[in-house]
Amino acid sequence: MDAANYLYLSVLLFTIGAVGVVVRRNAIVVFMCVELMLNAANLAFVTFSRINGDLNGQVVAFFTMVVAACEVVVGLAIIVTIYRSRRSASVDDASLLKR
Amino acid sequence: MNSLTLLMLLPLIGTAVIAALPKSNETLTKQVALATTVIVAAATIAMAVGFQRDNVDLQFVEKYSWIPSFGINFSLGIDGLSLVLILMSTVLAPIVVLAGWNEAHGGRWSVKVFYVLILVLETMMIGVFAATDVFLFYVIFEAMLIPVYFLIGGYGSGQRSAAAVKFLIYSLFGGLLMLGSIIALYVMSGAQGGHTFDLAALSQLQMTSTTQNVLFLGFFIAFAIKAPLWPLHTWLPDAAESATPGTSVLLLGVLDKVGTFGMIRYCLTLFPDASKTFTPLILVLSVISIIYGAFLAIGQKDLKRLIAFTSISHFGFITMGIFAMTSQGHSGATLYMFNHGFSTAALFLVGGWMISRRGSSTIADFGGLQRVTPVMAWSFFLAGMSSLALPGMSSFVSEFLVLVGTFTRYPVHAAIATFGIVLAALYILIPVQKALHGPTTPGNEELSDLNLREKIAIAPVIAIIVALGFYPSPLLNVINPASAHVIAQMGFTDPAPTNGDK
Amino acid sequence: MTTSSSLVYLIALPLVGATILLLAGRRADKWGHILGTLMSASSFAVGVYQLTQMLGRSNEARPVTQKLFEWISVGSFKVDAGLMLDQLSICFVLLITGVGTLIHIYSISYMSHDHDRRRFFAYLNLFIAAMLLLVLGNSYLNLYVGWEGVGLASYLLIGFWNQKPAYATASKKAFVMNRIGDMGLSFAIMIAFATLGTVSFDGIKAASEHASTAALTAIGIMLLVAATGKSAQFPLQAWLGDAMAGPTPVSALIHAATMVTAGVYLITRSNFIFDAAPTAQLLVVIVGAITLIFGALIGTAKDDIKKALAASTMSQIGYMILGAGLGPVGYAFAIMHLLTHGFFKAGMFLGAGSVMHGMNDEVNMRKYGALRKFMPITFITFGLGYLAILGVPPFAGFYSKDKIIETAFNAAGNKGLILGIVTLLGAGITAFYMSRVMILTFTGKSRWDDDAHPHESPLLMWLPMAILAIGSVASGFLLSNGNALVNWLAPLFAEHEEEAERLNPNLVSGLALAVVALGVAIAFIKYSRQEVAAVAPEDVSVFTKIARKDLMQDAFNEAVFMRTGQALTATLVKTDEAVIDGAVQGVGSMAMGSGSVLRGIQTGFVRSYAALILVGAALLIGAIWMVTK
Amino acid sequence: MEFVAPVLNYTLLSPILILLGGALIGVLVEAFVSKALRPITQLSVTLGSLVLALVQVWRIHNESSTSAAMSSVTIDGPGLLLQASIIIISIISVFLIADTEQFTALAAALPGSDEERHALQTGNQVTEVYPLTLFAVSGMLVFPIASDLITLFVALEMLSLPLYLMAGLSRRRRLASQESALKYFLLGAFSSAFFLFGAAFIYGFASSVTFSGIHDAIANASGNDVFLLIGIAFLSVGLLFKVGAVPFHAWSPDVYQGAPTPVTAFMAAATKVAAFGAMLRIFYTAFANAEWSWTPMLSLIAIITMVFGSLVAIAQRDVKRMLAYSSIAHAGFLLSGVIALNKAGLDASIFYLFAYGVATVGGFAIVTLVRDAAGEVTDLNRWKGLGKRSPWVASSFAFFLLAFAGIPLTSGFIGKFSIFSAAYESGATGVVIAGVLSSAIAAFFYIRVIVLMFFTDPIEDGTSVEIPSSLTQLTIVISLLVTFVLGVFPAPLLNFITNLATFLR
Repeated sequence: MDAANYLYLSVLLFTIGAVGVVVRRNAIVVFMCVELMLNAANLAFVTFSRINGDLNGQVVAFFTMVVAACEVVVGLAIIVTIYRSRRSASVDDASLLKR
Repeated sequence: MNSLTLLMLLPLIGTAVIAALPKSNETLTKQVALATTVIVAAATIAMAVGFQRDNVDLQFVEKYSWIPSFGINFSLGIDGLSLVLILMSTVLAPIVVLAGWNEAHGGRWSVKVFYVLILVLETMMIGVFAATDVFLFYVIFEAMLIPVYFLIGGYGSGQRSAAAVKFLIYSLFGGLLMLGSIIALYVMSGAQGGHTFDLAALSQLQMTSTTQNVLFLGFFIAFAIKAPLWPLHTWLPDAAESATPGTSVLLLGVLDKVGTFGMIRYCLTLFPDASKTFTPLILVLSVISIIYGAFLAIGQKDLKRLIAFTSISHFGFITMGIFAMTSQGHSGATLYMFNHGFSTAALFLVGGWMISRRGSSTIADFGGLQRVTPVMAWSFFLAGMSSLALPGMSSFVSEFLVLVGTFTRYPVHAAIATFGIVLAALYILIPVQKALHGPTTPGNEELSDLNLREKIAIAPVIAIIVALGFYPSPLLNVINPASAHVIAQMGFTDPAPTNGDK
Repeated sequence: MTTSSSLVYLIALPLVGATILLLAGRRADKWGHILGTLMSASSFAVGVYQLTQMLGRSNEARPVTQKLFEWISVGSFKVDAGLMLDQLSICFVLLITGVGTLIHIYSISYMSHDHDRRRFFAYLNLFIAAMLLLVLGNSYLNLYVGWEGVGLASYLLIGFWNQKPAYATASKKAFVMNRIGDMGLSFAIMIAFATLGTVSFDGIKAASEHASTAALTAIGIMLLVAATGKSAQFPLQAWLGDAMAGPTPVSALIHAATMVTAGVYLITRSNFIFDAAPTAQLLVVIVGAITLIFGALIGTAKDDIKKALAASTMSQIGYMILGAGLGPVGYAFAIMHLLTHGFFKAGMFLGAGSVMHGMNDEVNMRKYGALRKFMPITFITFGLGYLAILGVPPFAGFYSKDKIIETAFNAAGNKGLILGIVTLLGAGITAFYMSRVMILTFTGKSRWDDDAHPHESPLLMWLPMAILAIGSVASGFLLSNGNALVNWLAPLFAEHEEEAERLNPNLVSGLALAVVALGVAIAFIKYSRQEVAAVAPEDVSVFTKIARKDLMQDAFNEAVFMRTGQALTATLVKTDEAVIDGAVQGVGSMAMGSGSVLRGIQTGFVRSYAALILVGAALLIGAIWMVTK
Repeated sequence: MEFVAPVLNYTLLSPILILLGGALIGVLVEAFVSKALRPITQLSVTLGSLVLALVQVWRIHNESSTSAAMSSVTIDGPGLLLQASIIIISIISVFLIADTEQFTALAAALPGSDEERHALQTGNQVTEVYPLTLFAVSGMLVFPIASDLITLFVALEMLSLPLYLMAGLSRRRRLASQESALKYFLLGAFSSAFFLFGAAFIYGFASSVTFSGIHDAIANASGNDVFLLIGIAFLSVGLLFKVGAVPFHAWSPDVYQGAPTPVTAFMAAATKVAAFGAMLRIFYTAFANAEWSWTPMLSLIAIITMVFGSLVAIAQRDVKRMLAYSSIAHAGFLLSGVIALNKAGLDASIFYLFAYGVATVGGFAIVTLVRDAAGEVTDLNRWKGLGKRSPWVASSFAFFLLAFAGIPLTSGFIGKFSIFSAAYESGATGVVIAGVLSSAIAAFFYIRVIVLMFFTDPIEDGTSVEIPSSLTQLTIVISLLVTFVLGVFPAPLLNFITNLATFLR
């Protein structure tokens, strides 16, 4: 089937992720939306690598997974600390800094 | 030959010495400052003697590469115009120091800081007139604001910080517009054979009339703010009201001249065509400044503000003379810059003494000073007479030259401007009557007359005013060739007598 | 042209005097007045020496010049500090220094009680110097310097007692109104330079040959404006009355004998311009005519002796201006009247001064009366001056004034008729108000305040009066004997043929005398026959009320110029603060405002930031989209 | 298909390797050295590796190669200059970081909890900030020399992740600090997702991830333009986020305020250099020929950024936020150097980045000095009369502000002038005009601070000025010197840059 469809899919995923980041309050969920966007990008890479018949795209995908993993480590660390001190994982509660 | 650099270094050396002095010893600080300024003045006079009058080229030229990658040089040189203005600045400096002996005490910071600022400012005053590299000029033009800003805000009175900020913002704004034009010039010079900031080279640039007009405005607005030309003048009264008399003298006497100087040295040289295009507008603004400034001076209740507005009127004359493009108008304007320096100095210094003695700058608080403090009253009166351009005072020569020079080409403008001399009589005589004449108002009986120091300070100013009134040739001989050169470069010749067949 | 190196001393001597006296300060109080008088006297001596020299030369060689140095020279605008003494200026030199010296002497005693006498003499010297510069300058610009110089001196002297606010105001008024005149002069100079390319008398005289009438008319009118300012002519005459605030010797010297006549000098000096500009000349005549009636009328209503005399001065100068306006025929007579007037009016002012001196500075004539017995000398000298101004033969005024009336009649067309009648009328009114002064002051019953102890003035005061009195008797005869003055001045003025005499001179004199007699008679009936109230009666004709108010001239100026000026100033001051500075401040606060509004974007909610990033992404896409499509 | 074993040129990569090594040692130190010796050891390790790296950079400063790491990084003049700037800035920032007062004793502990108090009392101060710094720096060194999309992305994360953590380490106002960490992290991740997505599309267009490949692809416009354009747009999101351009700036005021001031200094200065370095490289090399497409976009952003930054800064009441907005405005000015797309623009940008970075560190160094019992005082109203309390500190801060405002005789002016003239030369007149005008607005709030410090009388509220530690003093002095010298004698550095700075494709 036409590889372009995978592109559409990735765009769709990306959009879902982006919207999710904006609409969801729970930090964890927001973060997962970001991960979704990253994976959408990965999908795009792989698709293009298929379309262009060039392996680099797939290599990138691997790199991205690793990086994403690192992000999870750091991210969860931060989110957990916040949660412990605030007793809430809602990103809207953390709004001391403004204006 | 690097006498100009040396001249610029002298005050800095003084600054270093003062910085080394202990904070406690204020008298010594003042003495060092005075000595430095006197030496600088002497050096300048020595230079003036060595100046070849009839040589219209730049003299005492020197040039050191500064930022080669932008084609920027530290290059200095003076012609008649710059010489006259540098002379004025350096002669005024010691007078200001001596006259304002105790000005520094009301300040936020130590006496040391005050004189450091003054001396640094003097270096820049010399540099700004001597620079022949546009970038160098701009750098000093902007950097000068800082010491003045601290002088006003730190040692002034009343709403000093507000006034200082207003002054700084106004000037910075103008300066940035100028920066825009300078950048454009720089880029153009790059396109036309090598990046440079050399004034002479830049004046050769080819540009479309539109570009020229826009860039001209960039420069002119900056200068019109400095020189205050209506309607960009509103910072001046506030600044003058808040600054110490000495600072006001340097501000109105010297710094504002940078504006009119710039109009001649940069606007006319770099953008001759644009200058011609805008001449009608500028002349109208000048005439408005003359009349408007005079009326507002009449309307003032505060002595310092009054003096400030008289200056606005006078700057109107100077600008008018510059753009009248006749040798009389031009020489007159240049001479006017010099004379205005001294007559304003006289007004501010004596006014300052009156105010510090009375503890108020409201004209109504004075009265009958002529009976109480005759010498002070007389000094103020003479200063006033020179401000209203009484024949026999130097300012008369310049004002009349401007008028006559303008009249030959723009009769109407000159005619309206001439009404200024009646208004001048009013704005001087009203304060004279209120402050010096009439019965001695309560609170003034005990005022002390000028002391020796103050007499020594004011004497040379009045002497210069009167001497040049009767014998202006020494200056005119220096100025004339320079102005004639400019007029010729602009491609103008004085209108010939019409014998009335108009 | 002859050159002389001694002209400068004429000016230098009094100038040095003034400088010394001002700089020396109180140290000079002891001898200040002596020095001042000496300086003036020595200047007079130089003047006399110059006269003798001049007499020794032929007509053409009489004018002498002296170039001191190059004053201003820019492009084609060249003005030397140069002096020129010719037949015309010598008359003024002698009048100024002569009468000046006398008044110095008079003042020694008159001001003896004032502890600022030294300063007074300094000012007097300053005035002499400035006035001499005015008449000696060889170009309009040099004249201008003197012109404003005398203005300054007059300002200082009027305001000599400026601790009195009214006096200070008077001096300011004088200076400002003079400045308006000066403006005319500077216009004249500018036009002259723009059109003729020079400002020196000789240069303009030469150039005026081939200059357009338009230009010359313009210059002429501007000169006339200048003259009206300095000589208190209509419409700039209002300051003269108030100028009487100055000490009486000042009024005698400046506001009677010399400075106020500068206008006449200016016009006579510029004869070559006016002769070529009929319109301007006509205006001169009209101004003169109006003023001479105007002044005379004011004179009839004044109770203040000095103001009455001032009014009369105004009117007499009107005569001179009118004379000068009549062209070549008139110039000489104008000058002659100027000289004789210098004597008798100065004399009368000094007389008035001596009266005030005796009546502890009372100026209201209604409080005088019967002073004849107490001040005989004053009475006599004043009386001689009185006869002179009336034009009773053989007193000075007869010769000078009648000549003007005559010439006025002889002027061509209705102009002549009108002018003639006006001048006659003027003579009549003059006779009336001068007699009024005479009667109120010296005759009738005494109406003094109780503390008044009238007494004759000391020698130093009456001697000058006496000398001036002699002048007012003899000067007229001497000057007109064999047309002495006319011939003396002739070389300066254009040739002119005798016009046909409309009336026979004797008839004119007869008429004049008749009118004068009438005037005297009315005055006699009105003030000698019936009682004079010690306080000015209020139940008087509207006319009198107006006349007392200087014919509403001040009221008019105040309403039209002062009020509007003040209103304008006030509005401008407000505009500056509100509109212009307001705009500047507005920009500032606008930036501030928008700043704090945009701040709102920073809600502190991370999700809104993310939304912002989305918007940004859209923005970028959009931007790229725009350029590609 | 067969893989070729990668060949690495270790000399050219040595600076990065040294720093990574240092970071690892730091981790070990954290684990094994006694708490008494830890801080000093960490400090010396960090400074040592930084200095060593700097020396290395100097030794290779004339080298240039595309094959240092299989064409995934390009060592060339601009790259080395930027690396040098980053290292220098890092060194003076580390002087500030050395002040343990600023950092929480135990990041893991709850704010105000017993273990935190206990850790404080026993002086059990963890110092993981040093290795984090080194990791971040090494990421920053890779960012501007990365020459394919993979390396670029990895470098981006490499420099970001440590920063996320460092933002949360403040000892005082920990909640705010953690919040700033969270915001920074979430938004950072969000934007890097955009970045990656953009990268994907560019790859889709060029079927190559190397800049040279992309460049060639654009040159002979094979492939689908739309991919390229979307790619550029999304990639820019990531980069513009890092440089803090409007409207991707929202994180910076909050993070600048919340993070411990030394970290803020480091972040504000070094990150800008790295991010702009990367931006310059990718737009000057990869996208150079697609200029028509992105110049308008960046110009638009640049203008918005300048104006917005300057305007909002006026309304700030907190000194750190004020500096944050000022840095936003400066990001706008710097963008005009990217837009210029000419040699002059490149030189100017590098000079500007260095000058601005140093001045920024200096500025924040001053901020660390103004304190009261509860720690730093960043409320501007409490800075009133600072000039009276301690004239030197106030004057230095004033000098830095004047440099930010671009007043002549400071490095800021030279930078502004050169970058604007470069932009004008490339015909970006609009940007230049906007720049000039917004500098006028900007001047306004810098001056307001000066007025506060010098022309208003102090209020006695316990605000005092700390006697700076010798290291902090060092930072301030160095920054002052650099700012002044570059303002008066910029010629040597400018020449150095001009001779070196040419991108290698």
